[in-house]
Amino acid sequence: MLRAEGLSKQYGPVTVLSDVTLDVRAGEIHAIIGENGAGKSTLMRLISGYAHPSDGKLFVDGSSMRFSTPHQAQDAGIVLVHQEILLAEGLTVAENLFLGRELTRGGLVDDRTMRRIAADKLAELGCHVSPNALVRDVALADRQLIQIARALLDAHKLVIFDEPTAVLTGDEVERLLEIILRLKAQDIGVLYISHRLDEVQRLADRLTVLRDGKMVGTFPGRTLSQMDMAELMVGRELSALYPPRGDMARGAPMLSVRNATVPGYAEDISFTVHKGEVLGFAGMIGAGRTELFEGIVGLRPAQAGVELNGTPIHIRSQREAIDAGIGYLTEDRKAKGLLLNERLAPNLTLSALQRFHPALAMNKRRETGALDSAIQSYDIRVKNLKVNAGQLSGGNQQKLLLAKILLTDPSVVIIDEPTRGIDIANKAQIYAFIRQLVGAGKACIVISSEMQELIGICDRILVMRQGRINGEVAGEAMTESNIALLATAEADVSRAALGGHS
Amino acid sequence: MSAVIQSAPPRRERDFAIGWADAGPFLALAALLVIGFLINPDFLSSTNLSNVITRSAFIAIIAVGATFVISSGGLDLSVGSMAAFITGVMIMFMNGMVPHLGTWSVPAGMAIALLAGIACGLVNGLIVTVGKIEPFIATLGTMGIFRALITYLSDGGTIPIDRSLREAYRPVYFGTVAGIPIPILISLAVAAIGSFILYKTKYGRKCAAVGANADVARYSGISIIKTRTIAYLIQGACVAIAAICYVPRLGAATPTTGLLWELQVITAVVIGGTALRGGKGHIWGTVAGAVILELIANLMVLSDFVSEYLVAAVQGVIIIIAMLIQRFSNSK
Amino acid sequence: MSAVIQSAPPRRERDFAIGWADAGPFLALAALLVIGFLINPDFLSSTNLSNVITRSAFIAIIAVGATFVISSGGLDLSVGSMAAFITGVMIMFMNGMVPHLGTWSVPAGMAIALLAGIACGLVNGLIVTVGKIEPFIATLGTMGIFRALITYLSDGGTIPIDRSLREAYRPVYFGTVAGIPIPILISLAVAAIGSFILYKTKYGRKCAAVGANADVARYSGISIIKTRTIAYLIQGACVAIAAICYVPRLGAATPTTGLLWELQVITAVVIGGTALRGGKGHIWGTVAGAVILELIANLMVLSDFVSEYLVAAVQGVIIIIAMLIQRFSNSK
Amino acid sequence: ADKKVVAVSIPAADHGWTAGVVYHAQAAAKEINAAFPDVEVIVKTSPSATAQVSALEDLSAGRKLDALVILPHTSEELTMPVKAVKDGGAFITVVDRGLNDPAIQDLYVAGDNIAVGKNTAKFLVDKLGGKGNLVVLRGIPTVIDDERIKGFQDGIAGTDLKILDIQYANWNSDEAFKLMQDYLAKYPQIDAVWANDDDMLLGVLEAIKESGRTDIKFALGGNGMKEIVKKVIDGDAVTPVETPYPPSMIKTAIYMTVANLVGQAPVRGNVKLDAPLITQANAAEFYFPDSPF
Ligand SMILES: Nc1ncnc2c1ncn2[C@@H]1O[C@H](COP(=O)(O)OP(=O)(O)OP(=O)(O)O)[C@@H](O)[C@H]1O
Ligand SMILES: Nc1ncnc2c1ncn2[C@@H]1O[C@H](COP(=O)(O)OP(=O)(O)OP(=O)(O)O)[C@@H](O)[C@H]1O
Ligand SMILES: O[C@@H]1[C@@H](O)[C@H](O)OC[C@H]1O
Ligand SMILES: [Mg+2]
Ligand SMILES: [Mg+2]
Repeated sequence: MLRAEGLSKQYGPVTVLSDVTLDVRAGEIHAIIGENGAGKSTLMRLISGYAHPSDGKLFVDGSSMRFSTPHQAQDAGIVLVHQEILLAEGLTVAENLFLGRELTRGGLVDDRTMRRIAADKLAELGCHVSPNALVRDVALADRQLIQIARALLDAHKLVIFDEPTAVLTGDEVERLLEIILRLKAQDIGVLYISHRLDEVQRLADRLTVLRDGKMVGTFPGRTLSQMDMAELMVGRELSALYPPRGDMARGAPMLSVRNATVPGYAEDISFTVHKGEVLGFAGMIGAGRTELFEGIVGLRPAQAGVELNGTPIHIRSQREAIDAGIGYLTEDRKAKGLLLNERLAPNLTLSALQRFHPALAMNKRRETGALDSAIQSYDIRVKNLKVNAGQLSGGNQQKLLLAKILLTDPSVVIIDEPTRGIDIANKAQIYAFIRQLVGAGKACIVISSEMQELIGICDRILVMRQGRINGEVAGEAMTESNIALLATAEADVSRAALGGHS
Repeated sequence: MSAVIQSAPPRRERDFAIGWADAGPFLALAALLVIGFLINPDFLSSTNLSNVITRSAFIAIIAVGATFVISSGGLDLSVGSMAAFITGVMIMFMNGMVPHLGTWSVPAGMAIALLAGIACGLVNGLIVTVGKIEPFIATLGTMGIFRALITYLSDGGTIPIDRSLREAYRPVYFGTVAGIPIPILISLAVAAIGSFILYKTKYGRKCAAVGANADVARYSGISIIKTRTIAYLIQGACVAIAAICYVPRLGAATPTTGLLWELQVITAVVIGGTALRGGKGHIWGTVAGAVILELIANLMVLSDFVSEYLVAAVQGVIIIIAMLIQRFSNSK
Repeated sequence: MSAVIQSAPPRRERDFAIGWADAGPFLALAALLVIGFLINPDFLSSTNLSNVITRSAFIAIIAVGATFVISSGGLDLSVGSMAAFITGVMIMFMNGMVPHLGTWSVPAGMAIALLAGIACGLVNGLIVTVGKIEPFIATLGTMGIFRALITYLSDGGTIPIDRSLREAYRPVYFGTVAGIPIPILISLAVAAIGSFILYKTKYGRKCAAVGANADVARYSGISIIKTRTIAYLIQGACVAIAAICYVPRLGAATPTTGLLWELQVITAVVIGGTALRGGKGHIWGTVAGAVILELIANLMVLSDFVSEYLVAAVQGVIIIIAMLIQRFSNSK
Repeated sequence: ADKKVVAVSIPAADHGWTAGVVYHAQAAAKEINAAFPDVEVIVKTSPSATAQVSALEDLSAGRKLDALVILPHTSEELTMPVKAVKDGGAFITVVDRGLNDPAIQDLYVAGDNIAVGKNTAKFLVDKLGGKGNLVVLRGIPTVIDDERIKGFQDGIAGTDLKILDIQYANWNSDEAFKLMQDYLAKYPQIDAVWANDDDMLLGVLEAIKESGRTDIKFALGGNGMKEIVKKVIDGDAVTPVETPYPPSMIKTAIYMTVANLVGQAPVRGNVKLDAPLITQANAAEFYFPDSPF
């Protein structure tokens, strides 16, 4: 149905994709996997008209095609759900959903019908935002669902998902996978990119592996184990994903929060994280984890009693949090994390400017040095140091952001979705890194929508539900079913189910 | 993964909020009326209010067009001199047609004015979109051009409307229908059509989308060039309509006609709640903004305790306070 | 994990590239010089060029400040009237001090001017940041306020500088050092300091970050209020410096001092390559922009084929063409 | 307690001369309000023609006007609105910039703009022996400006005085300074400069001084600004003469209007202030060091 032949893409002198050949059949789920920066998103953009190949051909149903706009690709039946959110924040959910193809009645836009359809489509995906809400006001995960709903609004021949699940939690992921299987049943072709190899394993009929812009090959799905896939991606053997939990005894309380309330989002939350401990925060989308921590670090109005190393502190702004040694890594790297139109070095040093200004003027060499070592230690894949942050691949943006926060040398690191969009090899690296941090006497809080990840790296997990802490699991009790139960059911019920634990 | 599937509780709706956010300029307007009454009870007399609102009609009409331009992410500094230029062209045409058409040259002149307005808008639109020049600069350039053209056409003097047309044309500004002055009716009609286009048609959606996020709009198959250019055309047409209402009031075009209107127009739009960086436009807010500006000026004339030298200062202070009221009323 | 083989080592950053993107305004400037020479060879005479560049110094100096404001995502329409106000305050202070300080009242007046400028900047900054009012409106308000204050201070007339100070102060505008007029030297110094601050200091980074994406800046621990307010303070200081150079030129402050400078200033900044929506500022481009504007005006007078009525039109056309040259030269 | 209301509508102080108008109007209002208990004089300034039309509407919407003294921003645009005030029964006094329909005014007080141009021209013709190169700076596009230019051109007609260049400098000293610098760069030989308003002359003089050029024999203005009259008194070589165009004409007009209202003397007709050449001999009569203009 779709055939790409010898596709290549160069940005200036840099080749990011060379000679990739791929075909997708109707009713097939075809997965694309590869490391961060391997060229997956670039390939998808070429296929769907968002970028133009430097070389190579595209065939749809046997006839050669050239798309100069995404719109043309959509007319040919190809639609892409972006890895990065592409919505107009100032417009409502329904307006975004129907942007450029509004329904009309008698020549007038028919808002009522559009709102109704929007609500239905979103509900199918498990998203319950109001179609009238401004996209600016809805949570990141919901934005992703809106994007997906938008792509599914019209019938297409080929739907491309570029890491659709990176920002979703279990519940929504399940629903999305169901929907993808339904597309397949309708004889629609699906291209599916994900770093969550379990999903790939469940879905893919065939999978194509990219490495450093080149094809490794196309393989039949389900025959490969996750470890096989990972090794094809990185081209060598991988060790275990999760680092061994240090047998270090948990140290003195490092950060303790009493009765934190973030109006409208979180209420009466208390917890303590200790030196050398990785504390997890689990919950469904909308549980209020992000807002809780944004409140604690002074990014939104909140009341909280905060003690750092036993000393009460009062944090009124992110600056004060950073200076006190609390680093917060946002889940929304595109809108809140990085200056997309700015070079890498200024992005890296933005939170820690002080360090690069020994005197009045900036020490450029020190800054370049910091970039070099960040690229090295976080394995940021970039072929050309002159690019802007927005030109990095999604996963590499995430690594740059991590490097940026850690440059402030925090003693408590709060990471909201640490491995969002990161490939499996680098995930392992980031996990090891987190361990290393706590090993060095820091404390780390991880908010994540991936339960396995939390279970894999945390010493203890708090589960939030509707703005409150609904329970705590540790040690043997850290299982997916326990967490899921706490995330969704009333505390009493879950306590009963957990046998009174917590 | 987990087998537990349960839908999250529906999010709180925020439907009212939209209506409430729009109320800002109207609250500021109400506050101003109260203050005005306290300062001078004549302020609320129906003659005075009807005068003031009639006067605000030009700025309101032009500002409706500007709401489109600004909503789509543009800006137009040329509207004042464009108004002068259109007025000049229109009067010259009408005067020239008198021997042939008699008073029919009035409607003919109006048609020419509309054409001229749309042509001016097209020029602005193309320079901004096809020429890809920052709107501020592009329209600053055309502002100079239109201003020079009217100076040239009038030989530096005035272009008065032919005496024989005066009486026929007068009612367009001075007449009333059912007791309501015609310019008020026209500006209401323009605002109604404007809000219809902005809120009910596909074009309106495109406009807001282009202003809110040009990339997203482009990816959605919306032509940015077309959308922005049309916004400038609408702006041109609105300027022409304003000019048409304006001619009978002053009876002439001069090189100073419409001087600094652009600032008033943009101020009306912003006071009305439309953000200068683009996105959703607020037509009725814009109209309220235009009335607010004119009321402030009127208040300055009616109140006696401000030194003539300080009028501009008090006006500045009131504008800032009006914005604060609005800001305050919007932050829940 | 760090054993991962990296296929190609990343390319080193090359700094020349920045220079090339910045070249636009300078190319436009060069083109203008050539055209000017073709029209009238006197154009390139050293007296003429030095006159013109000296004249452009005020706008250049103020525009350096505006580059900060615009880069940080703000706008300042009040600079022209602020200049008039500062000039007035400064002259009144100097004149009053003559009996006590003699010619020492000149430097004392300069200090007062700087203080006044910074105070005005602070007012603007606080209204915009703490009052959260759209900069366009806020500074349009203060524009009226400053203008009214100077009119009030001068009773609508002029505030001339005391005769006894004239000669002492005159060189600040008319003097030269090594053959270069002092205002040119001052504006170069201001630009040099400005580009040092914008490109080499922490504050400069913060400024660009706030303008590029206020959220990202906030999440990076940068205070938006502080950063923007400081930009307005810098703007105020620059206006004061410009006022200090300006006073000896005509020796008086009047209600029309600095009229419409704001438009010229913003135009210079934009021609210089800084986007009005904020982000990276281009100090030297701004300076080139200010010179371009003054050269265009000069060229209009020196050339013979433009009717006096059409000067503004030709100016508008040239500005647009200059922007096109720049746009063209930037799109590789 | 039925006070007679006299409204005075004038342009805002946008340059030296209008500032003088505002000053004298306010002074007259203060004096009259103190001296005549049954007369109230209200002064309103407007920054533009449109604003002035609005101000007229506002003034007559609130109260009944017994008289209006107006210095119109522009002639054409204010004609109909002033007529509307007249139809409301007010006595109309027009100052300086006239209306298009003289039938509307009961009293007209103005200077002689043609004479301003012509007398200056005659002086130059005389002193330069009918031969030489001139440059001219004009104000803003208005009737006043046109008349002065016309008077000047008529004055040099038939001689060998040649106007090399004429451009707008908007009655603004700054713009005049720049324009004069550019004239100096453009023309190697200039015998005389005429700026049709003294605000501009200030800028012109500064530019000449700075250039160090000696070919310019005369730099003349017009309007009777005190700084310039002082030069004439002091026998300045480059600016030995001046033409008056006193902004105090507004005061004259207000007093005459009030005189008419309080009934001592019916006043009607045209008052044209002469624009004789001010020379060192008579300059003292035209020198008011305390006025702002
Ligand atoms: N506009 C651009 N200019 C220069 N380089 C670019 C541009 N866009 C992408 N690249 C580079 O192309 C390479 C491939 O990026 P791409 O986004 O396709 O990776 P990816 O496989 O999707 O990675 P990820 O898993 O992290 O999303 C990266 O090295 C990236 O920096
Ligand atoms: N615009 C809004 N107005 C009102 N309530 C909102 C709005 N957006 C989100 N909420 C509510 O705020 C709470 C928390 O939202 P959010 O989804 O960001 O939480 P989270 O736990 O951080 O989720 P995630 O798993 O994505 O990190 C939810 O109860 C949600 O309903
Ligand atoms: O304002 C004008 C003044 O400047 C000019 O010189 O004389 C006539 C006035 O109307
Ligand atoms: Mg990608
Ligand atoms: Mg979250």
